Amino acid sequence: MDLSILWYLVPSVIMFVCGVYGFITRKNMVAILISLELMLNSADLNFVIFNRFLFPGSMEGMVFTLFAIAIAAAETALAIAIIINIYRSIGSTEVTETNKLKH
Amino acid sequence: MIFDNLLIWFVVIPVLMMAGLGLCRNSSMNAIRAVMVVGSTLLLALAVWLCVDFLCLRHNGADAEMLYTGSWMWYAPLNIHLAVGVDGISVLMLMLSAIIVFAGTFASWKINPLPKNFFLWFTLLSTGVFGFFISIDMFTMFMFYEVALIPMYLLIGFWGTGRKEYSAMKLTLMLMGGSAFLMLGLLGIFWHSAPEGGVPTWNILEIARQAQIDPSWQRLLFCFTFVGFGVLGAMFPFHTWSPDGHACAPTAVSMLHAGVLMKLGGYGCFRIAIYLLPQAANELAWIFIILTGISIVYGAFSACVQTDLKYINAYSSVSHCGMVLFALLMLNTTAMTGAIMQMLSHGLMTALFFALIGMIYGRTHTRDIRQMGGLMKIMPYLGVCYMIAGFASLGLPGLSGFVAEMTIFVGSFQDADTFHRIFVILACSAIVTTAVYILRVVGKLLLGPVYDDHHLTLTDANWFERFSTVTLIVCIAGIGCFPNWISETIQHSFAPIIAAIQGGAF
Amino acid sequence: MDYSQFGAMLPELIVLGIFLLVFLVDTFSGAAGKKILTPMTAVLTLLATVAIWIVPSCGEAVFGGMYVSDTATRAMKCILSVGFFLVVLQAHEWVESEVMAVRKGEFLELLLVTLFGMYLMISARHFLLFIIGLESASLPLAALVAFNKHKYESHEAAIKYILTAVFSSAILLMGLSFVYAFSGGSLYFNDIALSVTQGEMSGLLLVALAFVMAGLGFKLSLVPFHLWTADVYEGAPTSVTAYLSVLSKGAAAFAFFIIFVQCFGAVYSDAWEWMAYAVIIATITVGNLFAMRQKNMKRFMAFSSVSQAGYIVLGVMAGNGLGLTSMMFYIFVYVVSNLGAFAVISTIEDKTGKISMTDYNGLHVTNPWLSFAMTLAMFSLAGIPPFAGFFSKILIFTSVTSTGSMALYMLVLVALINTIISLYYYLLVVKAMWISADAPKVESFKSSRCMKVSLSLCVLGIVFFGLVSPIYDWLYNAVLTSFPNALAFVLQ
Amino acid sequence: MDITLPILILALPIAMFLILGIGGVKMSRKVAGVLGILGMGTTATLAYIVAFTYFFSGNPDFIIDGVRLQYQVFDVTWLAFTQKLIVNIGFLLDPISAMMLVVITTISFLVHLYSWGYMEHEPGFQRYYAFLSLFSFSMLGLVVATNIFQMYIFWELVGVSSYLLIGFFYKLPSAVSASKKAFIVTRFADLGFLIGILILSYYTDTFNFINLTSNPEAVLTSTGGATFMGASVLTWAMVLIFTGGMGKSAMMPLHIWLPDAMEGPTPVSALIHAATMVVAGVYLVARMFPVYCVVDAAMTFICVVGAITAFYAAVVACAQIDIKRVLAFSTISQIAFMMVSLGVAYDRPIEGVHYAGLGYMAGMFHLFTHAMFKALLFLGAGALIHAVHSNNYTAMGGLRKYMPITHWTFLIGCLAIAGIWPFSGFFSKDEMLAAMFARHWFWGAWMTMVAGLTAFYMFRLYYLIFWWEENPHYKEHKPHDAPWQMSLPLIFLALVSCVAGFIPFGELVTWDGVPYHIHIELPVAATSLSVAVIAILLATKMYRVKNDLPTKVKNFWPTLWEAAHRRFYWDEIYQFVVHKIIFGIICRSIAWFDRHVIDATMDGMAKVTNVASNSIKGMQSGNVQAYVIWFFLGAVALAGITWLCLV
Repeated sequence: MDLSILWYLVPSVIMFVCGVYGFITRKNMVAILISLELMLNSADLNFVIFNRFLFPGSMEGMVFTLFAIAIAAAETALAIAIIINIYRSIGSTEVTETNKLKH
Repeated sequence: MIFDNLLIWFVVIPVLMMAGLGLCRNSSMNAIRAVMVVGSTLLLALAVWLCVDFLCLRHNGADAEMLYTGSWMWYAPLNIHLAVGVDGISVLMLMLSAIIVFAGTFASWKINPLPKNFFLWFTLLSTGVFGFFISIDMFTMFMFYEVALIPMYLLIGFWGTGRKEYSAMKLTLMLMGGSAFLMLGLLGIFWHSAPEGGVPTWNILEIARQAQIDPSWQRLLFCFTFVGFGVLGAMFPFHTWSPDGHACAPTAVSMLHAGVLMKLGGYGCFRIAIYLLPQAANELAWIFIILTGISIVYGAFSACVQTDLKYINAYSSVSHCGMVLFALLMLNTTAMTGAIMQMLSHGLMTALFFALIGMIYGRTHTRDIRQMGGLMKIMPYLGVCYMIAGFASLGLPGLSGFVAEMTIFVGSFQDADTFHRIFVILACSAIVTTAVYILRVVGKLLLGPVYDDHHLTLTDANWFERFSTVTLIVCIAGIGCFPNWISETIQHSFAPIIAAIQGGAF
Repeated sequence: MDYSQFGAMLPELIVLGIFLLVFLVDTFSGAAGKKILTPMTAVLTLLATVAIWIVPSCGEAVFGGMYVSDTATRAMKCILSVGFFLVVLQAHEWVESEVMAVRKGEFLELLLVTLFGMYLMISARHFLLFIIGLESASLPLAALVAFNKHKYESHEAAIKYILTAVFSSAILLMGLSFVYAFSGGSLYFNDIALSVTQGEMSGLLLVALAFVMAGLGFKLSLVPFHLWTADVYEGAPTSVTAYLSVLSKGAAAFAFFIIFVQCFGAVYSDAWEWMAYAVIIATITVGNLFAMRQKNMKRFMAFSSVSQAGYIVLGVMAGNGLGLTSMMFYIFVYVVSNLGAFAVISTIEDKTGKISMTDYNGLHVTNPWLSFAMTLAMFSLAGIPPFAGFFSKILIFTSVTSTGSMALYMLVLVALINTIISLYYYLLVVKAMWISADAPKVESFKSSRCMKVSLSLCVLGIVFFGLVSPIYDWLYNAVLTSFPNALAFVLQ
Repeated sequence: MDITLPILILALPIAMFLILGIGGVKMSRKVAGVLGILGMGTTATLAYIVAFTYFFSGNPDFIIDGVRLQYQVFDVTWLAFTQKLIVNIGFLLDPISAMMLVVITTISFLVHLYSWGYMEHEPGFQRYYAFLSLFSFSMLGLVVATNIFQMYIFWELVGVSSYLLIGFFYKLPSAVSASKKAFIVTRFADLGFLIGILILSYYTDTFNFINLTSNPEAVLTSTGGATFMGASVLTWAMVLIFTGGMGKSAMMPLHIWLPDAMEGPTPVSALIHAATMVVAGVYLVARMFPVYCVVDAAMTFICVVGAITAFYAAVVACAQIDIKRVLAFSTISQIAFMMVSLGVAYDRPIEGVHYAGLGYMAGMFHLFTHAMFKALLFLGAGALIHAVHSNNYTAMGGLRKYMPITHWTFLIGCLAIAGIWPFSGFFSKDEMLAAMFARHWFWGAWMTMVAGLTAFYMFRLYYLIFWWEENPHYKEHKPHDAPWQMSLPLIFLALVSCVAGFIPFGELVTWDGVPYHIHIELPVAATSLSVAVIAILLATKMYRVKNDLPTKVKNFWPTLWEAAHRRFYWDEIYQFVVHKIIFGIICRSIAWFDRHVIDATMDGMAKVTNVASNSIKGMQSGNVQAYVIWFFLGAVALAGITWLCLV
């Protein structure tokens, strides 16, 4: 059975939307980070899908994905560090607690 | 070499003055005064020299549209030049500015606090004014225009009186609003100035020569530029910065602002809006004739019921400056000549007015005419000067106002259709209203019994005040008694503009 | 492999060199070495600027064209390193303070990394390299924002920054993945430009463009992707704020231009023209509206910079060499003006801890020179002649109207009207310093030498950048040399 | 003709003005007074020489074949509006200007002299002389104007001198408001004048009097039959120009300023508000006479205005208490007389009239004689006021014993104005009435009635001052005749009033320069003389000795008396219009509109921006999740909106 590109794209987009939804609704920052990871992964997935289906002759998408994963890892590490800092200073990782700076 | 050009010195001298002031301390009043007096005298001398030299050149057959032209590439990619040149009108305006800067220096002899900063901004303001009048490149012109606007904020805000913060902000924002439209207009003119494939130019003379701007664009650009300059010319309904601003400004600033800065508006209107966009000027003049016509009458009537001396003058300026724009829109030589003469005349007399009001206020500490009376007895010198200024304002022959207004009326009457006629007659009626409010003030302020016994101990003008006022009065009477050379100079300068307008009429 | 091609990467190599040097000194030298750390970095950056400017390029492209070094990019890098130099000078006092003493090496290293990232971003002609540059320019900044360890606001700012940054990266990557679908298999800018021209318009491309714009808009803090800006600027250490507000914005703007004009120029009117209008108008207006009610100087500068970003992006709309030149010039002027303002803000904050606008009341009595410099900076930001800001604004307006499009003309009208609002709030600062009758709240003090140098340079820049046209000419020639054909030039 | 004298005539007074005005504060009174008097005396001498030369030298510039010519002694460009419309400052000599030179300088000199005594103790003596010199300069410039614009220029200057002199006692609020009123009312009239000039010059392309008057038909054709609101533009122009004259000459309804102008020093009233400035309107009509002749409507208008004014002023004069006001209304009435006289004249023969230009000549003649005797009366009044320190006749009575010189000269003045032979007024009035009767019986009859009223109120005044009953105050403060500086002018003017009637005026002044031989029209003379005598007898009956007849008459119809006394409420009407309507409604509402609508709009824009700024602050909620929602929705919206736009 020849699966069309849509079979791959749709889950990827769903993943992305889930990520966005998660970011918006979750209160815990770590959960938000996970949601972000979902979004990044969905983008990576897209690259791979497009590479595989549209341009099977080249590897650019794949390579891009590798780099993106690395970057995502760095981002997560940094974010976790900052979350720990926050936890230290206010004893919570609820995102709703961090809204002193506004207007 | 750029400094070979005479005109550049009109900018260089103020810049040097600013440098000199920068070296002074705020406490060393004499040094500051010395810099200011030397600088403003130099400027005045330069202006007189330029005027004489210009007339000689013209007399000897120099018939180019602009003399002393010079052009130095500035921003080459955008074809921006520092281009200077003057015709008779600019020469006269330079003269006016120099006189008022000179008089203003003496009028603010005892400014306090921070005299150095005051004169620094004051000089920056005059740099802008001089630069504006010598420029023939729209970009530099606009730059100097804005240079002249901004110091007003600090000058009024810091050294002003009354609701100074509000007024300063209002004045600045409204004028900047005007210049926003103006900038857009100038950009439009610039990009449409060249024929297809040609190099667009900011140079006014070249733009006028090429006359390439498409009529549909002209209409838009005319509205933008005219409104832009009109705001500074206190055109109804964009005049409300003027009463508040003038009321709160310190003396010398009111003088310079009403005396010269408001003229930038009128000058720009004909030099850019009308000259460069003649077709639109012909088509759309009627809109602005209505607005300026309203200005004239409206300003005069408003002035009738004001009680603050400066408000009275500010509204009177609305009326008189309305006359300037009104006359310019008549698009014929005589009326436009009248407009320039009105600019000169209004500049001088309103500077005199504000100087006197400042002096009176400095003594009585009130500007409310209901709180004063019979000052003629206490300070006869100032009283007489005030009366002379008043007479100039209401158009007494022998003083400058009459000459200007009559030229405007005669010129405006050359357009024979009913629309113009009605508005001209409306404008003429201002001479009565002007008399009403001037005499009202004179009657309440100077004549009659002394209102407040505390005023009896006040002193009359001292030497620098006398010096400042006499300078202005001599000029006012000079124009009023011997107007023809000025009129001829202006008329000659208008020839190319009129030619452009007539070319645009078809 | 021909290693000589890396000679083209001279700017990056220099930054890398400085980075290594700082790292080594920081790690191995004693207290004496640490003392000279900041001055050394500053001097080296200055030298780097000169080097980038005068050392001839040893090649055009590296990594098969993923990296391009031409005159325009070098000019841009010069501008950035000047800014970097000024920021380091300004940060000196804060860096030397007791809280920071042990970590100043880290601070400088992180800064240098971001600079390196920006350089890459500017020179990137391939999306992979671009993403690497972008991320290395923005991730260390999160650490920098959080640098003030003992201040809660710093952490809050950092978490907001990092979360939004990652979110925007995700959006950008998503957008790029769609772009990839249209690209014909190559993420080179030129190839994408080619396939976009040939390809059909589709909704997906619109989404891709919108996402890319959003991703870049985050860096530039364009509305509505700007919401992190104020909070982060407020919470971050002032030197970092200064850095954020000028350098990362400048680099992003350049990249924005290159990507949208070089890559997607062909679908300008089909796809992103109106997006850009919406974003620019929103940016300028919303930035202004927020700025006018701010009381905290750093927040105030944040919204001011949001609004300024709108003007910067205006240069993109011209889409020609003139636009790019004016934009770069604008950035340059913006660098000196904004850093001038930040110099005053941060020196006052360092000395007295005061940051509210009302604290500036009557400043001229106690600190006339600071007030003077701040006034000039405000005037320049507001676009008032004869200060540089006026020229940068007018030149950018002139460039934008060069296309003759009525829509752009009206866009300029909106921008011009907005200048009135911006003038209002810049004048509020001036008013506080000069006009307000309150007793001065900030006592008289002497700034550090570095700060003085930095501030004086900024003031000089503010006064002379506009009046001295060779800077513009230089940028213009740089742009013209780099893009002889690709960007049609209107005037000649 | 040598231009030195004419230039000096103009230059001397203005030089005096500048010297006394600028240097006056440093001078003693005596120096200032002597300077002023000498200056004016010299001017008068020069003016006499010039006038004499003009009338009697026989120089072909001035007279050819017995016809007097108009001659421009000099005419230099002052301001060129366009190629053709050029304002010159010049010196036009013709019969009327020469006559006016004489009148002005004579009266002015006498007033200078008189003032030396009258104003002796007033502060600002030097200033007073400066203003007098300014006035003399302006008035001389006005009458010798070569073009209508020069006339307008000096017209305004005259107005301002009048303003300054009326308000001379500037500490008195009444003087201040009177001067203001005078200036503004005349200014309003000048607006008409100006517009008239504008219209006229637009069509004729010239300001020059000779050009205008030498060929009035061309003026008529130059308008090309253009009309405005039913009347030809030329009619409009001429009527508007006449409006200027109405203002200066205090014709109804613009007369209200003149009675108030009596707040000025009395010599000033004599000079400006009796003899010279107020006749400027008449002079203007005379100047433009040929042009008026081609516009019948304007001439009729002049007649009607004159006739109404003359009657009105005469009636009001009968009910005034203030002697200067009586004289003021008498002046208004007499000027109106001249106006009617000019109005009935015509520049070409009319069927059944033996000399159509008679009215012109008579009007000018009356101008001349009236200037003399009215100045006499005013100076006499000044002497009286000087003596009793009050303007009201109620403070006088029976003064003939105390002030014989004043009494006799005043009587001569009264007889002259009443038109009793052989005093000068008789001759001029007779010619005027003759001209009116010749044109239409109505004008003649009406004006004869006015002449009768004139005789009545003048003698009412005379009796109330000099007879009636002696005022008890004299016991404390005995009135006496004025010092010689004041008496001398009175005597001189009285003499002139006695003999001026015998001047062969018609030989000298006619509209076309062709001499006309005056002869008395017996029927007219008899009628007017008898009417005058009857009126004088009536006045004698009523006022010679104290009785209750006047009270009875007053009570016969008290409303009328009250109305006449209050000048038929014109001032109240003006007050209402100016204060309530113009100031109260128009100005105030405009000022309100400016502040609360225009300015409020500008402030409103700022407020709207502020409100907008506050209303969107929720966007910056501080919650990073909300930020991301904006972020994401923004990105989607960008795509979506563009999509919608494109599809």
